[in-house]
Amino acid sequence: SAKDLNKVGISVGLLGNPFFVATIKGIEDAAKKINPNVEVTSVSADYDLNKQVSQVDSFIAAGVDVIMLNAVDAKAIAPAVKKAQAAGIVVAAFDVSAPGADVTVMTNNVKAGEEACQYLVDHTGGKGDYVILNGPASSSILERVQGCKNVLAKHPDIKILSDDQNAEGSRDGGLKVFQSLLTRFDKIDAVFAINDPTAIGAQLAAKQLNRSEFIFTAVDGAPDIEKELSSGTSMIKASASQDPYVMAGQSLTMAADLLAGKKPAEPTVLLDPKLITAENLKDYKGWTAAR
Amino acid sequence: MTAAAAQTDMARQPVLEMRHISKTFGAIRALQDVSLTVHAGELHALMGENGAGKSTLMKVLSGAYRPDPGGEILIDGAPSVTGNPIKARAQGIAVIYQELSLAPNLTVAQNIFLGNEPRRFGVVDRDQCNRRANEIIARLGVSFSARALVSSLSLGERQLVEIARALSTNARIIVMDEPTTSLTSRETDRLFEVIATLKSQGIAIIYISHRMEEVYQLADRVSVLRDSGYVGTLERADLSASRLVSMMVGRDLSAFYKKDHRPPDAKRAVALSVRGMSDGKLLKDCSFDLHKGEVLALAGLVGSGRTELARLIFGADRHTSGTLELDGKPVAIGSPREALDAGIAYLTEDRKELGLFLDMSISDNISMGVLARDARAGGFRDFTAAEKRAAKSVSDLSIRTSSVAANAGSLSGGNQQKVLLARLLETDPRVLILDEPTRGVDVGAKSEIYRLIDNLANRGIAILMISSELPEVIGVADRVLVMRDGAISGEVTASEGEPLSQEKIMELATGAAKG
Amino acid sequence: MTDRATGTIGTSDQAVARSRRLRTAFAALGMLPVLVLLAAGFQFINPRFLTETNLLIVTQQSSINIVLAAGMTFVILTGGIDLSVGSILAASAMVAVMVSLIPDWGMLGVPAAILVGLGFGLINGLLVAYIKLPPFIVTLGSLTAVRGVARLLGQDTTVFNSDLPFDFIGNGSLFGIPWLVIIALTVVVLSWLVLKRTVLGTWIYAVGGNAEAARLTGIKVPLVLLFVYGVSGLLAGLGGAMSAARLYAANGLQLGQSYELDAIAAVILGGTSFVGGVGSIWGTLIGGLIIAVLSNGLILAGVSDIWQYIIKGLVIIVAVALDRYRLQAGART
Amino acid sequence: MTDRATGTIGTSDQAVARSRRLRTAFAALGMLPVLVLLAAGFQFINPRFLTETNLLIVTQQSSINIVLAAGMTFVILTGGIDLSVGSILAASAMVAVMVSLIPDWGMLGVPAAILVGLGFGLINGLLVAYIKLPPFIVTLGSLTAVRGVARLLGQDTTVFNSDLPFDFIGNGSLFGIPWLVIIALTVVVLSWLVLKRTVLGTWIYAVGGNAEAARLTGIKVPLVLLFVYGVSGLLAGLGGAMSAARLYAANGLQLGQSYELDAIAAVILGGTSFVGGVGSIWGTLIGGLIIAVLSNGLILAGVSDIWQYIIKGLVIIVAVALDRYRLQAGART
Ligand SMILES: Nc1ncnc2c1ncn2[C@@H]1O[C@H](COP(=O)(O)OP(=O)(O)OP(=O)(O)O)[C@@H](O)[C@H]1O
Ligand SMILES: Nc1ncnc2c1ncn2[C@@H]1O[C@H](COP(=O)(O)OP(=O)(O)OP(=O)(O)O)[C@@H](O)[C@H]1O
Ligand SMILES: [Mg+2]
Ligand SMILES: [Mg+2]
Repeated sequence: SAKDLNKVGISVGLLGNPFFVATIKGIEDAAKKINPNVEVTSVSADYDLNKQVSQVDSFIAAGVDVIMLNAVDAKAIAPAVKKAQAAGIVVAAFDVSAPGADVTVMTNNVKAGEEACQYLVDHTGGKGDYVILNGPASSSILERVQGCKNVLAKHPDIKILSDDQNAEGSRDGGLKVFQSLLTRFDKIDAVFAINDPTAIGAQLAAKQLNRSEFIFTAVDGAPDIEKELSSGTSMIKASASQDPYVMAGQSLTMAADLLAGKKPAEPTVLLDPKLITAENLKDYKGWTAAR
Repeated sequence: MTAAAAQTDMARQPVLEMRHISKTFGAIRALQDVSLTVHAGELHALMGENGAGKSTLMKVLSGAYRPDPGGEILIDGAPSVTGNPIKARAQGIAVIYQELSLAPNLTVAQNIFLGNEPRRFGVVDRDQCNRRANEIIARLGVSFSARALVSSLSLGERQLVEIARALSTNARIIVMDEPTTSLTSRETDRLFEVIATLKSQGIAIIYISHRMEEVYQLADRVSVLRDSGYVGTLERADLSASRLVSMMVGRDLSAFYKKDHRPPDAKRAVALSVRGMSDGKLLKDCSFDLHKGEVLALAGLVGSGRTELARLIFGADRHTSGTLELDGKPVAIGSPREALDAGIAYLTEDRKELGLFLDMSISDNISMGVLARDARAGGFRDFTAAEKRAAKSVSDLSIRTSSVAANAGSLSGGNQQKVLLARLLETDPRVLILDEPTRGVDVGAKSEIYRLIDNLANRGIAILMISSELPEVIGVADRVLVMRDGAISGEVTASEGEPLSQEKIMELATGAAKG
Repeated sequence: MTDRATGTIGTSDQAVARSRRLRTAFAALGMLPVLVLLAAGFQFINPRFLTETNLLIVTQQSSINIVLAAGMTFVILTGGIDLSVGSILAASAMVAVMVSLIPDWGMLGVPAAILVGLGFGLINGLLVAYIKLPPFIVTLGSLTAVRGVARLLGQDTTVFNSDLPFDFIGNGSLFGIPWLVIIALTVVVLSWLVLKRTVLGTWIYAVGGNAEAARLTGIKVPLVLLFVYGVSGLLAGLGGAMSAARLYAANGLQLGQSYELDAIAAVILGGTSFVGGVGSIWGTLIGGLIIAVLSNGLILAGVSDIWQYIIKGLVIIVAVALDRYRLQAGART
Repeated sequence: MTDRATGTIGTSDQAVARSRRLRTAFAALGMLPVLVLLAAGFQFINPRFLTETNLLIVTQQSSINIVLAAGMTFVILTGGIDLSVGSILAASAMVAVMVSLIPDWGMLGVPAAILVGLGFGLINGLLVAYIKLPPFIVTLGSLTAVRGVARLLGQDTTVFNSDLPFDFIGNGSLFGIPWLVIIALTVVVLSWLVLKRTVLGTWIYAVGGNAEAARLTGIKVPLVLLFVYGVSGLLAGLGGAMSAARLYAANGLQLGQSYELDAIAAVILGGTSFVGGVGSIWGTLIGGLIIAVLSNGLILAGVSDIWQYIIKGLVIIVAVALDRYRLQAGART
């Protein structure tokens, strides 16, 4: 029973995040390639599961063909996925897995954490005092922290000073929390921030307090981190980049294929992050690059 | 007055003319084609029953309300803008409102100059503010400072602040809407002196009052409103009680003060015995007995602590020492609920702030104290009982309203007071404390309230009546206690054939020892 | 003479009572015209709006907010406010799911959630009524503290139960009407009964109208306050159970964030006054529906998320302005 | 006799004034004991708390909230509320960064942000003062709508400028004192001057104390309201510029989320009454510092994020309860 792609509904965790703006662009572009008259509606769940479930309900009522889902909660979204599928809608997950989704494309967040922290380990000689700047407990952030800890655990000379402070994944939070952590700890060797804004905010705190004995790595590859890395003077040394545009676009293409009756070979695709540094930056496309 | 003088008087340009003023609020017609002429230097009294429209007329004058089209206001013969308080003030109109219009969080001086502050470079000149305020309130002979917060003043003192504000604007027309309701005689006398001075300076005064004796004493002319309309104007020479009352009420009021109940003798049982009440602040060791079927008045100056004492007895405030006995048995009262359960009811002096639920119906207001009593199973209300009760109260106390479903806020002052009284009576009190029961109430309603007090006493209810109106105290009470500075300074009783002595009460209240 | 007078009063009494009832009905309807207008507009843009399925979705989506807003109506009628409902909802939902995991006793999740909500509500109430702290501060404090408790309960993870024994509440229907909707309507009707038909309800209005006068009339004001905050907490707890039943899961951090604003908006849109003493639960129902219709209708109309924010904000303001204008026009005639 | 009387009034007047000033000072200090207690406690747990560096960090972290709270004090003094400050801050910060990117004219970002804030504030004020809509609804509406505008400005991306021409505001110091702190203190002092020394200030208190009385004395109440909402918006705009200068970036959706609650909490902790007419700007300053000390101190003490929520909530409640108790004890003596 092949169907055309006429209407697409997108629900993402938080639309104000440039990452998700790039995913939406990826989806829109991919959808337009398939059907130039496609109608795409994107909404933000603001990390509220109730809201996301309501949005899925509304998409069902609006009669969309595909729901592009960036799950607020990787486990608890299951019933909503089931309901949408029962209404004959293809559910495609991106960035975060959703149980039972027809297709899933996401970054390997564990690997992202591993690569970012491996960089730290390599540049601190496998020892020293580490700080993990944590964020709101979502599955991708938990996985990044997990990946980082996997690496650090292999080195007994590494001590984690703090890993339970929530910097809210924002510049503001990174600045505030790291200011206080700098006061608390005299010497820090390396800092892993769960995303780019947190790292940039934390670096602002360090500059203000004239501390520079440490290096940062982060995850994302956002436009502002590109600028940081290219400056050459940054304490932020690397970011495990994701490609939201490609990731979301790929998810939609797979969903459209399914709609058209073509089963994908592998319903779940894990995209590997790419560690960007000042050296390899020129090869990096970036989220906002025209495609 | 010579004929010639009278003629120049007539020919003189009136300082204020209000012509064909009507005012409607939704379906309510508060004023209908009222006209009023006031001359410089005269005291023009405005009388009428509660709800006749006096305050509304003055609010139209002050610009607080805009009159319905067709009405006009002339100042010195020239039409003036209506509905603009600032313009009105600029033209020399000052109003002392019936409902006090002060900001309680500001000082006396700030309130006096509110909207009219003396300033230097946009900054309030506080020294000048306080100095001038002190000058003005010194003229009124008050005891509080210009820097006191208004919230710390008693009702009476706040009234004086309003008067001071009117004086501060150098107005040519001053409206006083029941200015003496919370003043005692000393302050009232003081106010009358000020009024005399103002008149001699050519300032016109419109004076609203329900107190006949004040009007006789002060008024040059009296205009009467009834049922939102203008009835007529009497010259001072034509003033007589019967004419005034019949103009206001449309009927004859004989036997204004009525004492049918038997004054208690020594053998009559004590209903309430108060011993050594203190509150750690103002009140010191107050003790007295109140007999069954007795009307005991509590007199004193503003701030002497009468309200405080009543609130302590009622459990509204905490006492630091003292005991109560009801019918000879000691009772411990810690809250109004306990007082009501014990059979003590209290009528507050401030019906708007502390008494009524203005947004609720008259029926709800009347039944509020006894809701739990006539609830059905499951706490459901018996609305029929409430409505019956309200209808009965409305006819018993002749509360003037279109419906018991109307909001209490839509009633005039006197009728609001009756609603409060009705609520108290529903609780079947054995002891009734009435704090200024006739404050702001018109003659007709007053005489009805006196009759009611008399009937209640006849039924054996013990009544403690706080009042600042001496004629009322003398006319209604069997016995008078006088308070001064938080203590009971003495008792005045009527001896054989001789009525209660006004002089004695004043002596005790002011502490002026007479040789 | 007296008879006639009484007679007259009687008749005009009925007339006034009738016109008053009409006016209260009109005032209670209040925002109904706005709701109808919105619905008509959305239907015009997308004919799927007024389908049975979609209307069920809208009512279902509004149900939790309406339950919270019903509790909020009690609180705001006394002149207070309860900012903690979102956090209480999260904590109760956590408890509901966690209890549901107990073998054989899973159904206890619902009463457990309600009790937890009631408990937090009563703590709010005690602090407001007896320690006499300002409601805003008390519930702002518990907004934060209870959120912490909710996170602590699940150690910041999502708890879930795909075999939730009481999932019919969130996903089942009775005669085609979702249980969520039935519960919300029941709460509204019960609230109406309490507020308008019982002694306690009259006391609530009295406390909101004039707390000091209520005390002097012998009403136990602190008990009334304790009750309203208790009800608000209890209904937030019920909301938590509803949310858990709908989602088969709960998360202490994310669930219920800023739900208090939606609940308050529903109450105020419904015409209940912040000052206390004036308002009705029916208004709250309509206010809640307006908010849900806006969210659903804008998605159906294909409006982008950014513009949804702007339009929602403007509609809230315009709706209240329209209402103000309508009331004034009514007063003028 | 007259002389003596005047003399007496004069003397008692001074005495009253002195005791009043003492009492107001005490009331304004209000929460100062709580602040001192908190600081002492944190110093005991971690001796780094009371170092110069850390104190500068705390004051810096509180500066934006204090600026918002100063505006909020004006609004709450008139009995209103402004929920939109967080959204206005976000929109202004977006404008600040976007304007800063204009070559050579980058410094205009600061006045542009302030003007944008003022504009939104005046719109709030117009709706409250002239259309007479309830402040809660108006600012709840603009909380949502202005948030939408902020997002629209940047099309939902983060705008940033690592060469921000006015970054000294966010990261520079003057004689060792961060500019952020200097700005916050200046705002507080100016607010104090306006509120306590000018005619307008008296009017603001009067409107909050008794709006009807204010109207009857000829005060143009709508103008006063327009002014306070304008000030609140303007200061939110300033806060936006400060935030942009601090972060070199702005994001329309994430920035300033629920800042309004922190600002309101600072005002209420500082002893300003929701009813209007009572309160002082110094209290707000202390309230803002308490909130910042809590956030910073708990991190220094190594308390986990979850427990920070719980402790913060409880401290807010306990602080107000202590204050209540202290006032009562004071009244008794
Ligand atoms: N704002 C208003 N809205 C509706 N009705 C009003 C309003 N103000 C006054 N009224 C009505 O207008 C009538 C006249 O009221 P007003 O206050 O002028 O009486 P009054 O003569 O001053 O009485 P009192 O002696 O009791 O003060 C009353 O029936 C009152 O209920
Ligand atoms: N709420 C209050 N706060 C501060 N002071 C008050 C308060 N209530 C009363 N007072 C003061 O207590 C004193 C006694 O007031 P109270 O009302 O008991 O006097 P009263 O004899 O009943 O006078 P009135 O005729 O005004 O009712 C007054 O000086 C008053 O200023
Ligand atoms: Mg009057
Ligand atoms: Mg008194």
